[in-house]
Amino acid sequence: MKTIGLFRFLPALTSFSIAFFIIFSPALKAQAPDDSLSTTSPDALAVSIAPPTSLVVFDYKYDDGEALELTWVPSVDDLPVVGKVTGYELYRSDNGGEFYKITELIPGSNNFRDEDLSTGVNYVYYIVALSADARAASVKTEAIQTHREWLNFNLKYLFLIALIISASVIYFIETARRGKKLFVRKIAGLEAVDDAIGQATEMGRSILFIPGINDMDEVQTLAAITILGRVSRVVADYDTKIHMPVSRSLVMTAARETIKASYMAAGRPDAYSDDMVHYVTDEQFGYVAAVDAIMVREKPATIFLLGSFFAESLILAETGNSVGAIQIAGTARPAQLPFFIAACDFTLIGEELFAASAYLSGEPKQLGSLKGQDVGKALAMLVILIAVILATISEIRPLETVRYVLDFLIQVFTIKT
Amino acid sequence: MKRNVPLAITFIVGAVLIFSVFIPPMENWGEDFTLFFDIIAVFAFFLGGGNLLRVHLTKLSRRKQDWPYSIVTIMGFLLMLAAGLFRIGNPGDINASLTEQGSLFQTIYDSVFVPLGSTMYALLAFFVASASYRAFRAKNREATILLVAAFIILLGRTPLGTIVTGWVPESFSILQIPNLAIWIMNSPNLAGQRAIMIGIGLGVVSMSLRLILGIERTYLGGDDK
Amino acid sequence: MKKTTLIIMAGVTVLFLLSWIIKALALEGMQEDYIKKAFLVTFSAFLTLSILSFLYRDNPFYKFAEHLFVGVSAAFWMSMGFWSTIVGNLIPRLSQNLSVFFKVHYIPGDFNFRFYIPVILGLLLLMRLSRNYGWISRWSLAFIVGTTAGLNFIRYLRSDFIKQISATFVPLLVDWQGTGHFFSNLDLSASGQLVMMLANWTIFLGVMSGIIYFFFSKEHTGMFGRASRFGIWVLMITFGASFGYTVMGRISLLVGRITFLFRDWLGFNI
Amino acid sequence: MTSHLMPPLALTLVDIGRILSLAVIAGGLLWLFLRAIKRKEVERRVIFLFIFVSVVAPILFPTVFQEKATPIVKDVFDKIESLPPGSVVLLSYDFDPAMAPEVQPMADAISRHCLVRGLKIIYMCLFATGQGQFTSTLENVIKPEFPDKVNLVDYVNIGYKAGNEGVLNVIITDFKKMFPTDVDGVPYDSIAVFKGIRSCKDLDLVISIGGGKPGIKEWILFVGDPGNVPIASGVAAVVAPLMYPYYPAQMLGMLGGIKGAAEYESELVHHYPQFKNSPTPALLMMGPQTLAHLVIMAFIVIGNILYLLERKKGRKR
Repeated sequence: MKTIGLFRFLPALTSFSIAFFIIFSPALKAQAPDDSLSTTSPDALAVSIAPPTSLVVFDYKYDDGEALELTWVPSVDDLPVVGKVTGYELYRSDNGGEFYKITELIPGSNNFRDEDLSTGVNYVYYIVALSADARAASVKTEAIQTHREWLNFNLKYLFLIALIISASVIYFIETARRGKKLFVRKIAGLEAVDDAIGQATEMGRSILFIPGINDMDEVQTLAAITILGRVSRVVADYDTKIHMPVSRSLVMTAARETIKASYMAAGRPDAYSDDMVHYVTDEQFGYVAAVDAIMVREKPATIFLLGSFFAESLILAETGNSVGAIQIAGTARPAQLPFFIAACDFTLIGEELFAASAYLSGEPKQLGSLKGQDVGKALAMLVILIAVILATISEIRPLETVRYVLDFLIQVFTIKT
Repeated sequence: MKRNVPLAITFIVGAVLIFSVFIPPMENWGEDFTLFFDIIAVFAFFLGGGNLLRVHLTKLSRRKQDWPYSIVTIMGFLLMLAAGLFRIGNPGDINASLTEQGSLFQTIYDSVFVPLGSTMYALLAFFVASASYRAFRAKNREATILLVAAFIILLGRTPLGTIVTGWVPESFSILQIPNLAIWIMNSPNLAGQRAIMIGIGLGVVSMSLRLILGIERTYLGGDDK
Repeated sequence: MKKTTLIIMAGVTVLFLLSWIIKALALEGMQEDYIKKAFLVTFSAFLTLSILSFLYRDNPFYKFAEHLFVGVSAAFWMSMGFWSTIVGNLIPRLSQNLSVFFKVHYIPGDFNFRFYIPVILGLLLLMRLSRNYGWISRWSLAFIVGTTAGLNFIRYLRSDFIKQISATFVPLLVDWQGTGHFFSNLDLSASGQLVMMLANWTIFLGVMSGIIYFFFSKEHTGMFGRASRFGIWVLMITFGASFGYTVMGRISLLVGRITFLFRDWLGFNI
Repeated sequence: MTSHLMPPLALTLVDIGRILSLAVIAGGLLWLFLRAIKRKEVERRVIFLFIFVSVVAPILFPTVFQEKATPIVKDVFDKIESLPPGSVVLLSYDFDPAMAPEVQPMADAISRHCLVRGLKIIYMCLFATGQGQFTSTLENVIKPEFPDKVNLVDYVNIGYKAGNEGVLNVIITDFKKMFPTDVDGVPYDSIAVFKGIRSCKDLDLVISIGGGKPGIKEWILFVGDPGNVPIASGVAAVVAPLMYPYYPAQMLGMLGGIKGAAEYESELVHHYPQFKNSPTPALLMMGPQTLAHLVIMAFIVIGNILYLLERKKGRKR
C-alpha cells in the first residue's frame, strides 16, 4: 500500500506541466525567430530555362532543432508534359563554408525538409533547376539557424484531451478510494466466470486459458493476464486443473507469477506447478496446431480465449466448441469479434475486455477507473452531437459563426502535425 | 525490492514515454524503447526455446503419453536451430542472407514451415462454414439481424448478387444486392466499428493509466520470493 | 498399436515412396537435384494432407505434423530474431569488433551505450531460470509493461478515440437545396440524396447508440436502455457483415492449398 | 469462347466436369435438405466435405466472371494513374505465405500497374517472411514482363527489419537509419530510387499489402497520420471491414480480399490491354469463391429450416 503514495505525485506532475504550458508558451513564442525570407530577382545564370523563384527557408516547427523547411516556386519551364526541366539540385553551405549538393529532386517539386541539422550552425541555401543542356540557379537565402522547441504546440489539443480523460479517471479512482459507492453495470460474460469454473470442477476436467498470441507489448495481453489473476484465484480455491499454453515466453513469465500469487493467496502454494504454463512456439499457426491438439486430447470443460487474437480465433473457437467446452472469449481486435460471437458462449466486446479486470477485482479503485472512462464517452457523444448539428446547419445555410465553431472542433479533433 | 522497484520502473518508463510525445527533444525515445523491446524479445525467444526443450525432454524421459512425438519436436527444433542460428547448410558468408535460396534454412522453411502454416490457416475455410451453419440461426432478434446482414454481404460479394437483383431499376439501385452490401459496409458496419474503436481507445487509455499508477499489478505476482 | 493403424501407416509409406519415385521421374531432365526436389514436394504434400486429416479427427499423422511444426517454428523465430535484431540492430550500435566479425556496418553514436539497457534487462529476464533469483526478472517485465502502457496511451487516444470522433462529424442533410427539391427528386438510387442522407443518419445514430451500449456507470433502462438496445443491433449488423465479408478470404486460403496439391504435387495443368 | 462455334452437343471435358460437379453438389444439398425436414442435424464433417468439393471442382474446371471496380478499389487505381512518371511508391509486403493466396495477386497487379506507369517502387516488408513473397513478384511479374526495368533504378528491395511498428516509427523520419542498405548490401546513398527520398514523408504513395499486425493499421497510425503520407492498402478480406473507418480521410483506397484483387485486375486489363495475357489469379479464384459462398448460404438456409422445425415441435409439446 505504501507504493501508492509514491504515485500520488502524478497529479502533481500533470499540474506542473500545465503550469509549464501556460507560463512558458508566450516566452517560447517570443523566442521563435523571424522567418528569414528572401525573394528572388531574375537570375543572371539563366541561359535557356527560368530559375526557381521565391526560395524561402524557415525553421521547422516543433522539433529538436534538427530541421529546416524550404519552399520555392518551381521554374516556369517546369511543366508536366512539355516541360524542359529535368530536375532540381539543392545546395547548402554550413557556417559560410563551400556550397555542396544535399539532394536532387524530381520535376514539379516545390518544397523540401532538410533534416539531421544541428543547432548553432548558419545555413545558406540555393536551388538549381536543371534541363538537358542548361542550369538555372535561384538567389541564395539569408543565413538561418535551426531552433530547438521544448514543447510541441501542434499537439496542444491532444495534450488537453489526454489531460481531461486522465484527470477524470484519476478523480474517480480517488473518489472510490475515499469510500464512495460507485455503480457499475453487469457484464454478461463475466458473471459466467465462476459458474464455468465450478462446472469444470464438478466434471473433473481442466480449464484452458489462452491469452491471445501477442506479446506483453500489447495492452490486451496485459488485460488477459489480469483476468487470469482472478480466474486462477477461483481455480486455486476450487482445486481445479488449469492449463495455459502460451506463444510468447514473456507472457509465460508473467502468467507464472500471476498464477503462483493466486495459489499463495489461496494458501495452497504446494499445489502450484510451473508446468501449468508452458511455451509452445512464437509461430501463430504452429501454436494453433498445438492448442487444437490439446483441446481434442484433454477435452477441457471450460476455455478462456482472452486477449489479442488474429485468424486463429475461429480455428480455436470451433475446435473448442466441437469438444463441448463452455467458452468465454474476449478481444479488442474487432476483426475477430464476429467469430467469437458466433462460436463462443460469452464474448467480451472490445472495451469490456479492459473493463473486465477492474470489474472482476471488485476493488473500488479499479471500478472508479471505469467511471472515468465513461466521462470520455460522454465527452465524445457531446462533441459529436454538437458538431453534427453545426454541420447540418451549415449545410442548409452557410453561417459564418457556425462554420467557425465547426472548423475549430474539426481542428481540435483531427490532430495533424 | 521485489515489488516496489518494478512498480517504480513501470511508472517512470510509462510517464516518460507519455510526456516524450509532447517534447521534441525526446521525440525519439519512443522509437528507442520499441527497439529495446525487440532486443529483450530475442532473449525471450531463448527462454522460450529452453522451456520447449525442457517440456519435451521431460515428456520423453517420463515416457508420458505420446512421448515418441516429442522426439519429432526436438529433432525439428535442433535441425532448424543448426540451419538458422549456426548457418549450417548456408553456402554464403556470415553476412549472407539467412533466407538465401538453396540454403538448408530456406529449404526447410519452404517445404515444412510454409505447407504446415498455410494448411493450418486454410482450415479456416472449413470452420467458417461450420460456424455459419451453427451460428446463423434466427433464435432471437439480435441473431436474426446478424443472419440477415451476413446473408446480404455473402450474396453481394459474389457475381450472384448482380444476377439475382440486376433487374432492379436505377432509381431503386440501392436495393441491388451489391450496392446494398457496399452500403452496409459503409454505413452501419462503419458505425459499429467506430463505436467499438472509441470504446477500445478509452479502455486502453484507462488500462494504461491503471498500470502506470500501479493500481493494476497482477502481472507482477505476489510478494513472495 | 492396432492392426488397422499399422495397415494405414504402411499404406501411407508406400504411397509416399511411390509419389517420390513418380515425381522424380517426371522431373528428371528438367531440373537438377530432381531426386531431392521430388522428395521435398512429396513431403510438403504429405504435411498438407496430414493437417487436413485433422478435420476428420485427431490421428498420428496430425500429431506428427503438429509436433514437427512446433519444433521447427520455435527455432525459426529464434534464428530470425538473433540475426535480424541482435546482429542487425544491436551489434552495429554496441561493438565495433563484433561488427567486424559479423560483417555488419558499425553505426557510431554518442549515446550508443543506452543499448546496454535492453541487454541487461534481457539478461535479467533469463534469471527466470534460477530458483532463488527468478523474481528479478520482474524488473524486465515492469520495463516492458511501462513501455507498452506509455506508448499505447497516446496512440490509441489519438487514432482510436479522437480521430474517430472527428470522423463522425457528418451533416445529417446532404446537398440540401430546400425541402421542395428534396421531395421532387426523391429516389432510392445508390448515389441518390436520400440514400446518402440515410448513410449519415445511420452513422450518427449508430455511433451514438453504440457508445451508449458500452456505458458502464448507468443501468440500461428506459430511454437509455432503448438506445443501448439499438446499439446492440448496430453491433450485430457489424458482426454479421464482417463475418460475411470474411468468408471470401478464408475460401481463398483453401484455394491456395488445393492449387498446390493439384498443380505442384499431382502435376495437373491448372 | 469458341464453344458456340461447335455443334451444341460436343461438350469439352471441362464442361462435363463442371456439370458433373454441380450435379454432385446440388444432389448432396437436396439430400441434406430432405434430412433437415426430417429434423436430422448435419455433422460437421459433412459440411467440411461439401466445402472441399465446391472449392476443388471450380479449380479443376475453371470459370471466369467479369468484375467491375467498386469506388474504394477505383480510388487506388486512379491514384496510381494520377501520379506523374518518376514518382516513388512504397509497396510493403506485410504478409506471410499463409496469407499469400489472397493478397499476392494484389501485390502483383499493383506492381504491374506502377511499373507500366513508369513509377519507381520501393519494396519492403514488416513480416520476416514477406521477403520470399517479393521474390515471387520479382520472378513472376517484374523479370518476365518488364525485362527493361533495372533493379536500384526502377525498383529496389530493402527487405525486412525486425521491430514491427518500431520500424515505421523510424522511417517516418529517416529511412537510412533503419535501412542503411538494400537486401543485397548496396548502400542507401548509391540507390537511385532513393534520390530525394529521406523519409516516408517524401514518398508519393505508400501501399501496404497484408492482413495482420503489423499491417495497414500500423502504417496509418505511425506513418500516414503523423506524416500526412498518402496511404492505400490491399488487405485480406478479414481486415477490410475494420479499415472502412479510415477511408477516405486516413486511407485513400483499399483492395478488400480476393474480390478487390479481381476488380483491380479487371480494371488494369481494361486500361492496359497489353496485360490481357498476364495471369489474373484473383479473377480465376472468383469461381471457387462463388460456389463456396452458394454452398455456405445453402447451409445457412438448411440450418434455419431445421431450427424452425425444432422450435415448432418444441412449442407443440
